[in-house]
Amino acid sequence: MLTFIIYKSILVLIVFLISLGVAAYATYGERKVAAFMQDRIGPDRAGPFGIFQPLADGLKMFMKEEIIPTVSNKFLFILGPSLAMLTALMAGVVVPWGGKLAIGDHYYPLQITDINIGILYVFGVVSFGVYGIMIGGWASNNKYSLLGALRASSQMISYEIAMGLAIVALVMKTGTLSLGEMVAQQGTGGWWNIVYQPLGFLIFLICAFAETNRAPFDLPECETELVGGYHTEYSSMKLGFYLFAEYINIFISSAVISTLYFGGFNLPFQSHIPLDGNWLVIAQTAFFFGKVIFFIFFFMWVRWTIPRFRYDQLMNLGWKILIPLAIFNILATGVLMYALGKV
Amino acid sequence: MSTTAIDIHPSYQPEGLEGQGFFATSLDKVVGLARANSLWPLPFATSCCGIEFMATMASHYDLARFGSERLSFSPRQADLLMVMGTISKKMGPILRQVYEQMAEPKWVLSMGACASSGGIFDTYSVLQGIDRIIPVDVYIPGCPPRPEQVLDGILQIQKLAESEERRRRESPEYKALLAQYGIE
Amino acid sequence: MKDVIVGIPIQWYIYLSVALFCIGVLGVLFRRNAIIIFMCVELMLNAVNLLMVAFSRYFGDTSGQVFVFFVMVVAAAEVAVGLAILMMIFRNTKSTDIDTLNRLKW
Amino acid sequence: MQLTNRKKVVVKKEMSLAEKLYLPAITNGMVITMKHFFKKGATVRYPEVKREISETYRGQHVLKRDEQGAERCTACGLCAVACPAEAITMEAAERKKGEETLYREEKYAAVYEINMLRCIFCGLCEEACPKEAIFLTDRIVPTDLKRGEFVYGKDKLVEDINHRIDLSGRQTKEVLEFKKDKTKAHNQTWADKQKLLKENKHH
Amino acid sequence: MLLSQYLFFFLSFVAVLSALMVILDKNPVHSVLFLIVTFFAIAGHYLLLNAQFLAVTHIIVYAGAIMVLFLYVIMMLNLNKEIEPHKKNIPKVAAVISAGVLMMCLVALLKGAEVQMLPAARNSNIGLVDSLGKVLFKEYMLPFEISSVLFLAAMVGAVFLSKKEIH
Amino acid sequence: MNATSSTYDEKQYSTLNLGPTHPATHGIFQNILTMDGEMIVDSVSTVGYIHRAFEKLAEHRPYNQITPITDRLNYCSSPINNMGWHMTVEKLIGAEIPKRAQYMRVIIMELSRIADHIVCDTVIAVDTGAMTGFLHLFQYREWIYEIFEEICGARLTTNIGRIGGMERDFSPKAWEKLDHFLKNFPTGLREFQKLVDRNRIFMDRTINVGGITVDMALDYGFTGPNLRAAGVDYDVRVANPYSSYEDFEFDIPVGTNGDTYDRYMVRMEEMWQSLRIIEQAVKNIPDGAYHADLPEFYLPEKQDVYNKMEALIYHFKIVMGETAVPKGEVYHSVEGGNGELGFYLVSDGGRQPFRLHFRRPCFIYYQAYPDMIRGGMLSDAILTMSSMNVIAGELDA
Amino acid sequence: MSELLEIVKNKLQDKFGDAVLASEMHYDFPVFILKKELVKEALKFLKEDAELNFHFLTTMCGLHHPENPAESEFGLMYQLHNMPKNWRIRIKTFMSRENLDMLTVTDVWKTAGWMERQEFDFFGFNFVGHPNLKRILNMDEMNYFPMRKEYPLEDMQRDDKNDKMFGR
Repeated sequence: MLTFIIYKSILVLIVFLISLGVAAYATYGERKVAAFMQDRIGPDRAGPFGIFQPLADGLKMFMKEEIIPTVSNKFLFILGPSLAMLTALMAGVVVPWGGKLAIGDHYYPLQITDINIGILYVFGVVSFGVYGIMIGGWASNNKYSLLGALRASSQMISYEIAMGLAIVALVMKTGTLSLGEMVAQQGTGGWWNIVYQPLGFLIFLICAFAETNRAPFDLPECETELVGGYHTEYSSMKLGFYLFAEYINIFISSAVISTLYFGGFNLPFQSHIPLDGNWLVIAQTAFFFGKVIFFIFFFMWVRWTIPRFRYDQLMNLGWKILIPLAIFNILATGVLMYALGKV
Repeated sequence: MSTTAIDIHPSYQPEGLEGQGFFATSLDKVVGLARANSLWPLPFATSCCGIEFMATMASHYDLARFGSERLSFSPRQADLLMVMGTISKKMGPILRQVYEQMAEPKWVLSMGACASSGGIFDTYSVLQGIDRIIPVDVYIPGCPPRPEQVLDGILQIQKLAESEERRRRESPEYKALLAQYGIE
Repeated sequence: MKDVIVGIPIQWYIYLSVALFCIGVLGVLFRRNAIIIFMCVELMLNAVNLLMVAFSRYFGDTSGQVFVFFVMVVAAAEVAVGLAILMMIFRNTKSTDIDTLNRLKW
Repeated sequence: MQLTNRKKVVVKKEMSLAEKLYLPAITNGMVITMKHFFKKGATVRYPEVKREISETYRGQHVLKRDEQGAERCTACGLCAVACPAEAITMEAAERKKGEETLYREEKYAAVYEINMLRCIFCGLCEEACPKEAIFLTDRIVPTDLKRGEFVYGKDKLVEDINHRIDLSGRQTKEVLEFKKDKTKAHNQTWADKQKLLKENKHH
Repeated sequence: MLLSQYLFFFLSFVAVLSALMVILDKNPVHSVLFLIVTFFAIAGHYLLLNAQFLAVTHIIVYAGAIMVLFLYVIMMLNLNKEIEPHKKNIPKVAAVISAGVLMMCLVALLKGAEVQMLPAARNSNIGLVDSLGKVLFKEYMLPFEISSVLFLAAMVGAVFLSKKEIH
Repeated sequence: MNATSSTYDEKQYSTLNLGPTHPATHGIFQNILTMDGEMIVDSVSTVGYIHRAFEKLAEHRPYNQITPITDRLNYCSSPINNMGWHMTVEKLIGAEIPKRAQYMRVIIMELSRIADHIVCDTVIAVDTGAMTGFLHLFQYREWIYEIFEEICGARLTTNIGRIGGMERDFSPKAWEKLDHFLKNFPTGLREFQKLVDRNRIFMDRTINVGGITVDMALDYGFTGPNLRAAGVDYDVRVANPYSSYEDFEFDIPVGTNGDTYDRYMVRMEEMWQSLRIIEQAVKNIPDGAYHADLPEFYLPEKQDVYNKMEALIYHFKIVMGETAVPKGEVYHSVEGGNGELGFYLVSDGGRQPFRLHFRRPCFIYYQAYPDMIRGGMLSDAILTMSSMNVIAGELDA
Repeated sequence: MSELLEIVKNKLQDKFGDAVLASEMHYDFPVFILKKELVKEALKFLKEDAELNFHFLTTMCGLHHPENPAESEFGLMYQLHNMPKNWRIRIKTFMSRENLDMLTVTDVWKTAGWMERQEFDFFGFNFVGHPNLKRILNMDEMNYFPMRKEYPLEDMQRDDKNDKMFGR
């Protein structure tokens, strides 16, 4: 029991630190990616190639004066970013980061917990994530913040539906809600889910962009319209929490996308690779992170390419295109499964 | 982090000698470095200099290299107020309000002749230099300055930020400076 | 974790639900802000839900949980319509005070 | 309203099916950004590497000396008059005996100040100068911390005798040709003039 | 005491306290937040009762959607303490008395009730997705489908209500 | 149009203060929007935040010192303003400018038109959220700066040309850089268009946003690309040709209903047309003098100043501003980056203009803004603003 | 262009009699000086007349001539444009310092709205009937009209200039 608790605590701590680290370096990555796409260099003066840039940003924000506007509700003002950070970090619990590591006689799975409704848990946490933005935007007592908060909430609620429907089709195919089982299926049962659910993947991906408030769905914070959106009034580390939460969300979304549709930690042609035991587990984890990093890059790539939607167009896309498509996807999946005799 | 406050003014402290003092100064240095490399500018661009600032942001000069490409249009999040272009008397109070809204530590960069002194616009409607309403740290001459000069200015601000003690903003000298401008 | 309910008699759940339900009732009577009243109704629904889940668990009958599921459906639908009505009322009366509603006309 | 026959409607607002689907355009855009990702950037790493500045660039002023090192400025005040920003102030003084190697003409500027914060670097002073004394150069004016530091006096403006500034790039071929001609009065320095005077006396 | 009992008391305490705060706090936004806390506590109870699916659905539906709607409306109408209508004391006292009486009645009624756990309860898997799903899509197929009609009606109604009249 | 927020019910509508330090207004003007949710019910504009008293200043400066002031009107395309002013004075004094100088002017003006439109079009893209294209195209603007720097010595506020011609001939380096630009710019522009033009998100954002009818546009005094976007092919370069524009072949791009997409596309096409004009000018530029023979107004060559008494006197006279300017009033307009940029000059024969009034296209058409955004959303308002290309220097003068 | 002068002059004289005080060519512009009271009528006529059709108000501006006799110290200039025919004319009118009232033309051209506000701001012309005659460029608190010749250009607060140098 004790080893179990220690092992789980260590795993939680590692996942927590990795989330923070990846998020921090995602900010650096974002700046570099943007710079390269724009024929620039990006940060290169803080340390070699500017790799200390995130540390500098973090320390600076940490040491900056805290301003809580006098008119705002102090408790809610602080609660907002905390909630954003909390919900961002929570979803990482059910993601399988790798196979089972053998130390001595024991096997230690690299997943904090594999609850049998894992995907629903992720979904629940995501649906809760909107509160951080809403409360922060409301407590700022600023019109721009409020507009950002309202936009964020309606956007996230709308896209959750399509996201859920996309997952339904996937669940129909896999027959399980557990992320661990889904990964296992993809490892042994041949193809990755992307092959069976290309449309579902596309819908899920688009919704993931919307849920993380990334371009082209970055309306809640778009600079040219709402100054900073919901975080306009925030300074110092509370702002840092919001910015961080966004990148953690990207990280977790990438991890979930890889898990659901790209075989999780499975290597392609795994059975032909002459690796076994812990080495295989390590290779798998590394490969999983490779996938995750690719998706983080993809998020940035899209952001620095295309313009953003307008509020009503975003709603149109969500309700009039994605939801019908997702329903169609469910139908098609059902029909195909029936026709192929899989039911 | 050092826990005990140093009674005398930090500038009297011999630099990095022993114990607490050493620790404090090296923390100062680290913080200074961090601040210097992460100056988020608030571009208060009103006219021609704003276009040159765009050029500074753009690929050829790339302000991002100095860690300053994240423009924060919200004064709360900015470290560096870049005043670019003519500030008329009508605009003055707004500029001042923006300055007051900024969180410490904050620096002000006055870019170009108009912002620094009024330039050719020695007219009834133009403020003859923003240093009449807010304290300015670095002036950049030119009308508009070349991007090189803007980068020089940023580098100078970085030097200021690096060498600044953490407690400077609480020091009576700093308060007196702000009081001169009637800012609390 | 399987025998988690062993130490908890079902009476406890009943009393808890009763307490929550009565708080809901109190809120409905106590407050005049229509939105808060609405929220209290949700609280009452939840008290009942809790009881149903408890019963379903203690009697080993799934139907109770299915009912909870339906209650959630009804609650969601109710909130959508109810809030829309509230919005309309607010647009017209500039108030969420239920006492302005007793005229049924404005 | 048709005013000319050169009218050309350039806008096409109907979208083709492919365009309606969002994805082709997005993919297209992503291909373009990816191309730039692997392209060499245009950035000049400024403090270390300096971008080439044109010889005609209008940067910091210089008060030229002639070949012998005498100041060319004669404090005529034309530059101050020509300055739209009114940034130039000067005080004239009479040259005393023995200062002939310092000042080229009988009058010189005892004080010559340019307020660099006022200056708009329009180059009108350079054009106005009849003595080729003031020039704008391709050096850029450094930034500074105090407003007072920007009033550049003669210490900063007058060319250092040991580090002459080459301005031939700013001058037209005709002027450069002309300056080689020592018989022209303007091109004679004080020393030349003395020599000529002596020669004349001898004759 | 067993761990489960500790959990029960903790969750119940949180639920009741925050439910009380819902009705006592003057600021509607605070009320909403307290209600969310209540719902989380109830979701905890569901987990305790091994109704995992319902617990997560509860969070998704209540905390993730319904309460967001409440918060959205409150933010949009810009309600805060000042707008809260003032109420006289007599109705308040009356409200407390009547609610107290109701509670007393219910407690008195249920006090004597004897409830026994049935043997089927040993099967703790009834709250899991597959068993629930089987019941839902076999015995309760028709109500399930009809509930979708209810949803549709509600949606149409909400849209119709909130749509402004076109002048 | 002039209703303030108080006339509306406080509860139903909220007011949003857009500016003067809002990122989309670039810190220069204020719009107080009355909003119903995200819909704009009404808007009131306040301008004058960088009013610099150009017209008064011009009454206190000699003619040749006004050129640097005009630089700061529409600072995205200073050379056009400079040229417009020079031509106004030349019209007043009746000067005949050599063909070569005129062609040089055309090249410079069209280059600065491209520079101006690059700023406007990329800023539209930035305001829709596409930042990358802005930085791609800005590199070409940097090349234009290099050309200007080679010609006159400054990048942005050029003070280029003199009354009577150009201050110096194009250097070989300038020609080289111009060639380089002409060769490479089409690729870059095409790439930007590929990135943005037909992207449905961009089209949805801009089509039928902030549209204006022809009648309204004329009523509000629109000129330039904004009027052409509405469908009127009015172009000062064609209607009243100046500086030999009649020698060049180019089309006048027009839009259909004056919305944001039209304005964007018209500017895009104008860049292509400008390229066409520059290519023709470079090909056909005649040899000859780069300035008119105007001893009373054009500064003599330096060597003459040293050598010839007459030149020295003229030099002093010109610098001191004591030249004999004829009395009279003259209006001259050029096609600026934003439309008809007019100079109404009243001379009393003195050192300075007696009265100089600038017809500033931005100032005149910006008042249509509340009408254009009414009924749209906040995002539309911002795009409309950036596509109108409101330049503060020109707006407030 | 001088035929344009004749055409417009004849039309105006037919319609308004002796309202046209003077007409002449200034460079390529026919310029008409009209009686102040009839300016608005004339402008409206010029816009609405089918043949003249001066549908576009290019610009307008105020003038201050301190050297003129008192009754014509201040002036206003309107510049009209007929795009299809490419005709441009200028209308001027003069008035005294005491009576700077002028009928607004905002109901004829919307574009006059801000132009008139600007001239009010600069010179103090009172455009009767203007929907929102407020200062536009300067601060509302300003208590003089800066473009009048008697007021100085400079800001008196500056301290880094030497007045001796610039003839002040």
